[in-house]
Amino acid sequence: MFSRITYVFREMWASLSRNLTLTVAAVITATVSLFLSGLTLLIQEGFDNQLSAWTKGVRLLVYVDNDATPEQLKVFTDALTQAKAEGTVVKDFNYCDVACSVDVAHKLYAGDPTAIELYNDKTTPSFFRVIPVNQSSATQLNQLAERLHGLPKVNAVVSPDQMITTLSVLKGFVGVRSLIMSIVLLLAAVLLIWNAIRTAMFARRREIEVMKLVGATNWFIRLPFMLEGLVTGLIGGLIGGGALLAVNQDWTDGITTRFPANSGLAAFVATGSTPWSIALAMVALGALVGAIGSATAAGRFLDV
Amino acid sequence: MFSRITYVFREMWASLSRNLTLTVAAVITATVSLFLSGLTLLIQEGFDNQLSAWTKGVRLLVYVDNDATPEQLKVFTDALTQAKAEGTVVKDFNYCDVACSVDVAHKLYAGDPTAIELYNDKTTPSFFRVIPVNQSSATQLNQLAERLHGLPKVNAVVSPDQMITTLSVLKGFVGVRSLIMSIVLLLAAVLLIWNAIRTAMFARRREIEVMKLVGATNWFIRLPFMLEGLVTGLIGGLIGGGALLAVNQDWTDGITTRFPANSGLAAFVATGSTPWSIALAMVALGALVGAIGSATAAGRFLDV
Amino acid sequence: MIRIENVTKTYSTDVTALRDASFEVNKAEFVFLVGPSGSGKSTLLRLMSRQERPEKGGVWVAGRNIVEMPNNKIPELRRKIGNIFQDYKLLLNKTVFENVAFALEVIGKPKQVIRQQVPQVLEIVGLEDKADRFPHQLSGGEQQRVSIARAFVNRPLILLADEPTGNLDPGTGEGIMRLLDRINTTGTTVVMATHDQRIVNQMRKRVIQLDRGVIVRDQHRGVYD
Amino acid sequence: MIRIENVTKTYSTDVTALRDASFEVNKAEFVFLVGPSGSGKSTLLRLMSRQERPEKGGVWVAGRNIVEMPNNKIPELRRKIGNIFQDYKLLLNKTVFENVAFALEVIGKPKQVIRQQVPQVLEIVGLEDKADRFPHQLSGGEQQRVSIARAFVNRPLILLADEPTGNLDPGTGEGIMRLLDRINTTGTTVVMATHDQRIVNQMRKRVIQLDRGVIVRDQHRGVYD
Ligand SMILES: Nc1ncnc2c1ncn2[C@@H]1O[C@H](COP(=O)(O)OP(=O)(O)OP(=O)(O)O)[C@@H](O)[C@H]1O
Ligand SMILES: Nc1ncnc2c1ncn2[C@@H]1O[C@H](COP(=O)(O)OP(=O)(O)OP(=O)(O)O)[C@@H](O)[C@H]1O
Ligand SMILES: [Mg+2]
Ligand SMILES: [Mg+2]
Repeated sequence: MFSRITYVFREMWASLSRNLTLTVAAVITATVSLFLSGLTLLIQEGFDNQLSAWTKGVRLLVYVDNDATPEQLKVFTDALTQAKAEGTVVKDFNYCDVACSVDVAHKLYAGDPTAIELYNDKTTPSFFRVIPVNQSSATQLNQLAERLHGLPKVNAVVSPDQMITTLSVLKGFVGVRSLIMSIVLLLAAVLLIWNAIRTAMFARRREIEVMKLVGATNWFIRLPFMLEGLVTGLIGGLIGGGALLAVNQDWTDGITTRFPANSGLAAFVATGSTPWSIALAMVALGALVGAIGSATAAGRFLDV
Repeated sequence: MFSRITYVFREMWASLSRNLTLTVAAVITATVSLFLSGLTLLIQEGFDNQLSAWTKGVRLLVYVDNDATPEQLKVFTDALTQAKAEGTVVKDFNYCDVACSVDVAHKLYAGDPTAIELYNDKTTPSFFRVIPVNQSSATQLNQLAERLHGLPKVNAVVSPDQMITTLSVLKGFVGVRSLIMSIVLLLAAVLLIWNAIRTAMFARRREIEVMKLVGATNWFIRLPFMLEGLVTGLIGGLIGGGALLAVNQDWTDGITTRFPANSGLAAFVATGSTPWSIALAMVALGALVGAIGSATAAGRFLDV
Repeated sequence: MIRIENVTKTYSTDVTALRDASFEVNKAEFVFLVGPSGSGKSTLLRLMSRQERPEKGGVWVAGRNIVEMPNNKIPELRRKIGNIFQDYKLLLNKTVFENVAFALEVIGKPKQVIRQQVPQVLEIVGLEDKADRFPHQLSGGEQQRVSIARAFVNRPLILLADEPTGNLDPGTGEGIMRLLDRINTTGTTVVMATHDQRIVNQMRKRVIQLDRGVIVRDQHRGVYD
Repeated sequence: MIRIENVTKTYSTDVTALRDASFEVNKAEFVFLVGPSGSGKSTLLRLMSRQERPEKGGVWVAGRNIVEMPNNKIPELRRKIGNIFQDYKLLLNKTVFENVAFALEVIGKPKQVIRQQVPQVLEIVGLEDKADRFPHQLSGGEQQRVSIARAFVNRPLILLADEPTGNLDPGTGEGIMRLLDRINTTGTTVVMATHDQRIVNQMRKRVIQLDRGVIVRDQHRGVYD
């Protein structure tokens, strides 16, 4: 049994090194494709985190003219209470009257005497603060903002930044396309591994023929080749996963040092164990790709 | 002569189709790598356009407290005149006194009575408008802004958006990394084409041996293989270049329809004939890669 | 040991290589297959190790009909048979020693058995000093002897030899024949296809003659023609 | 036509395959190379078409010393020589017709010449009805005949034949020998390595005998031994 195992590994290694360039090409393609797949996932994760960071801080501020009557204010309260009861967009709301609003402004511009002078109970409008439900989308918030804008005495509705919409669209655009690209490359990787195995077997078809003629079993013949494909895919997965972690580290570092502090990209990172899970998934995917490629390739040439 | 040409093409075709999976894998890898290279160039172009669009509109506004004396204002005028004389950052500047500033504010908030009320000659600071030299970088502008901020009676310096800095850094970050990735893939493509040719020649080494023994010249033997590599690279270049144009079209369309009008990405496109030039360069690069791969591969096996 | 019963073999090219052939070979018998080029000798040998399957008839080897044998039993069958091929079928990237050892290795023989038996058998075929050569570093006849060594390193029950002396000079050829004879006397059944008139006439063994796929003569202690 | 002068050939494995060999073959001569397996016959033939280069000595073919010939002149030399290889060297993915046509195609012969000459030569070796077969669909002897056909379809000045009858039954072998004789009488120089005692004795041509790389006999109208 032991001699069989050494046989399998020796043969695998011989075949790997004999086909060196093809193996290297297969590894590179597997690496890049797995790296791209992982990167797609990481970028998606970054988008998600950035979006939720932006969305989480979102407050819809509805500024109401100071001369609004209590009846007019009640229209707002009613509309928002109803929306809150529906529960899809509005999670909660509260009213900040003129005194409260001046207070907020003075806190906000604490260091700026001119601004503090500017905001007095004449000039500062009161406002409703609307806290959206966590899962509510940017579109829904925009719709709500428009509805509220239609009410009387509204001075301004400050809605979530259009940046959020832009980012969502960008996420979809980039995500779908990089996914397609990585799938195409993954396909190329399967094909290449399939091919490396087929080439290896083709180059050794005489050997295989002789092995069969002297009574070797099909599994004995097949094993080194299958292992070869598995190892090729695995190496690709390891390098690709490693590169992924490195680039992720690089980016995460860059977020805090390279970019201006206030660049608004601070949340555009995958956090915690996510990069590791993705990298591990890539290693597993590499092994799977290798196994699939080599198993299908090794199936041929072996009809006794 | 004619029979030679048909021979070369017939043999090339036979070899291409016999090695189908390897050829397909080589084409895919060439395609994706060329596509990525092109995409890198396109993205760089987009960054450049976006950056220059943003930089073009930049004005440095230096707000001065209303109680500044003419002597204090002269300090500003002197500093800016000097900077203008140096010519590296400041192209021109002018002073907008309180009346002018109120006027500007009223124009800006024409539709907003509250705001108009807010901006009167008590509350509105006068300002210097600094027009930067076209080529001046974001860093230079920021330095100037800081210098001016140090002067007495400065209320605020509104400097070019930090977004520009962010974008520049992003350009560098994305650019270098996608370039590396596409170069790695390009290497894989060369390797694969080299390999496809080597495999083709290896599979036919008996044939080559016999050809040599019956008196075929080396060029006669080599030509079909070299053509095969060239065609592989060329096909990769054509598909990659085509995909590049398609994605570019898709993105450019998306800029105006898919993203919110005000997303700030309107300039993030490559314009005019640039995408075409890049796509053509990719086709040429593909052919070059194929030629290099096959020429080096065909050099082997051919020592008489 | 081997029984061929009404075997007809037709190739895809509409060539009938064998037509209704029947004969039996006993244990420890020595049989020459003779006949002109293309008469079906190699085909007959290939049928006996299931490299081909006949359209009609049965092929019994060591008591089992191998025509209907499932694929996963074939390796077992082949381990009982030593094959000497007309075109040697040596592995070009292995040395002489490795080529012979290979036949033991793939059927799972332990290292020490290999280290012992391979040099023995190389000495028998006169190649002990060429164990480290690669096939392309050997003359045609030397390659043929490697293929002979490989075929019986495994001490098979049956030895199927396709022109084992085709590329040997008379002297070396006679050596090989003495060897096959010795193997035969230890109980191994030998079936050998040959064109070598001299050898057949010298050995005086059973001769089965083929002509265009038909057995035209089956003679004990026969001559070439 | 061919002149071998003090040729010594040593292989990388420290085997001296030829030692100080000298002889001359005239135009239209017929020479048998004989000797035991491994004595250097194939090596000698390979030297004549520059498949190998000697360490010492000169090899003149058609008036030129081919030892120092630059690589780009080799194709021209080989077009003057027909080679029959001990291991046939057929192209497995080409039919019989294509294998023979190939030799004309690669040296740029036009289509109509190919269409005319290939069937002619296939008829001569008795394979006219097997033109569309692939090599694996042929018996050993049939493959050998394809390689013979390919070697002289080009009507070469010199024919180098390495055991062209090794896998042929005596009948077919005699046919091939008559053919080589006929080719020889039209002015082609023939050098043939062989083990076939009967053929050498029948033909009564010049015999050069090798033993371990040394020419031990050079006899006109000689016999095998
Ligand atoms: N795979 C095949 N496909 C088609 N025809 C074949 C195949 N193998 C052999 N033949 C044909 O079958 C016939 C018998 O072939 P076989 O190889 O058995 O002859 P043989 O007696 O061994 O000849 P030789 O002495 O020349 O080796 C021949 O006519 C040959 O052309
Ligand atoms: N490429 C090579 N490398 C090393 N040694 C070689 C090589 N080719 C031949 N030899 C050795 O040179 C000697 C002569 O070989 P050659 O093939 O010329 O013999 P031969 O007379 O043709 O024999 P045969 O009749 O068996 O074909 C042999 O001992 C052989 O082992
Ligand atoms: Mg045969
Ligand atoms: Mg020889």
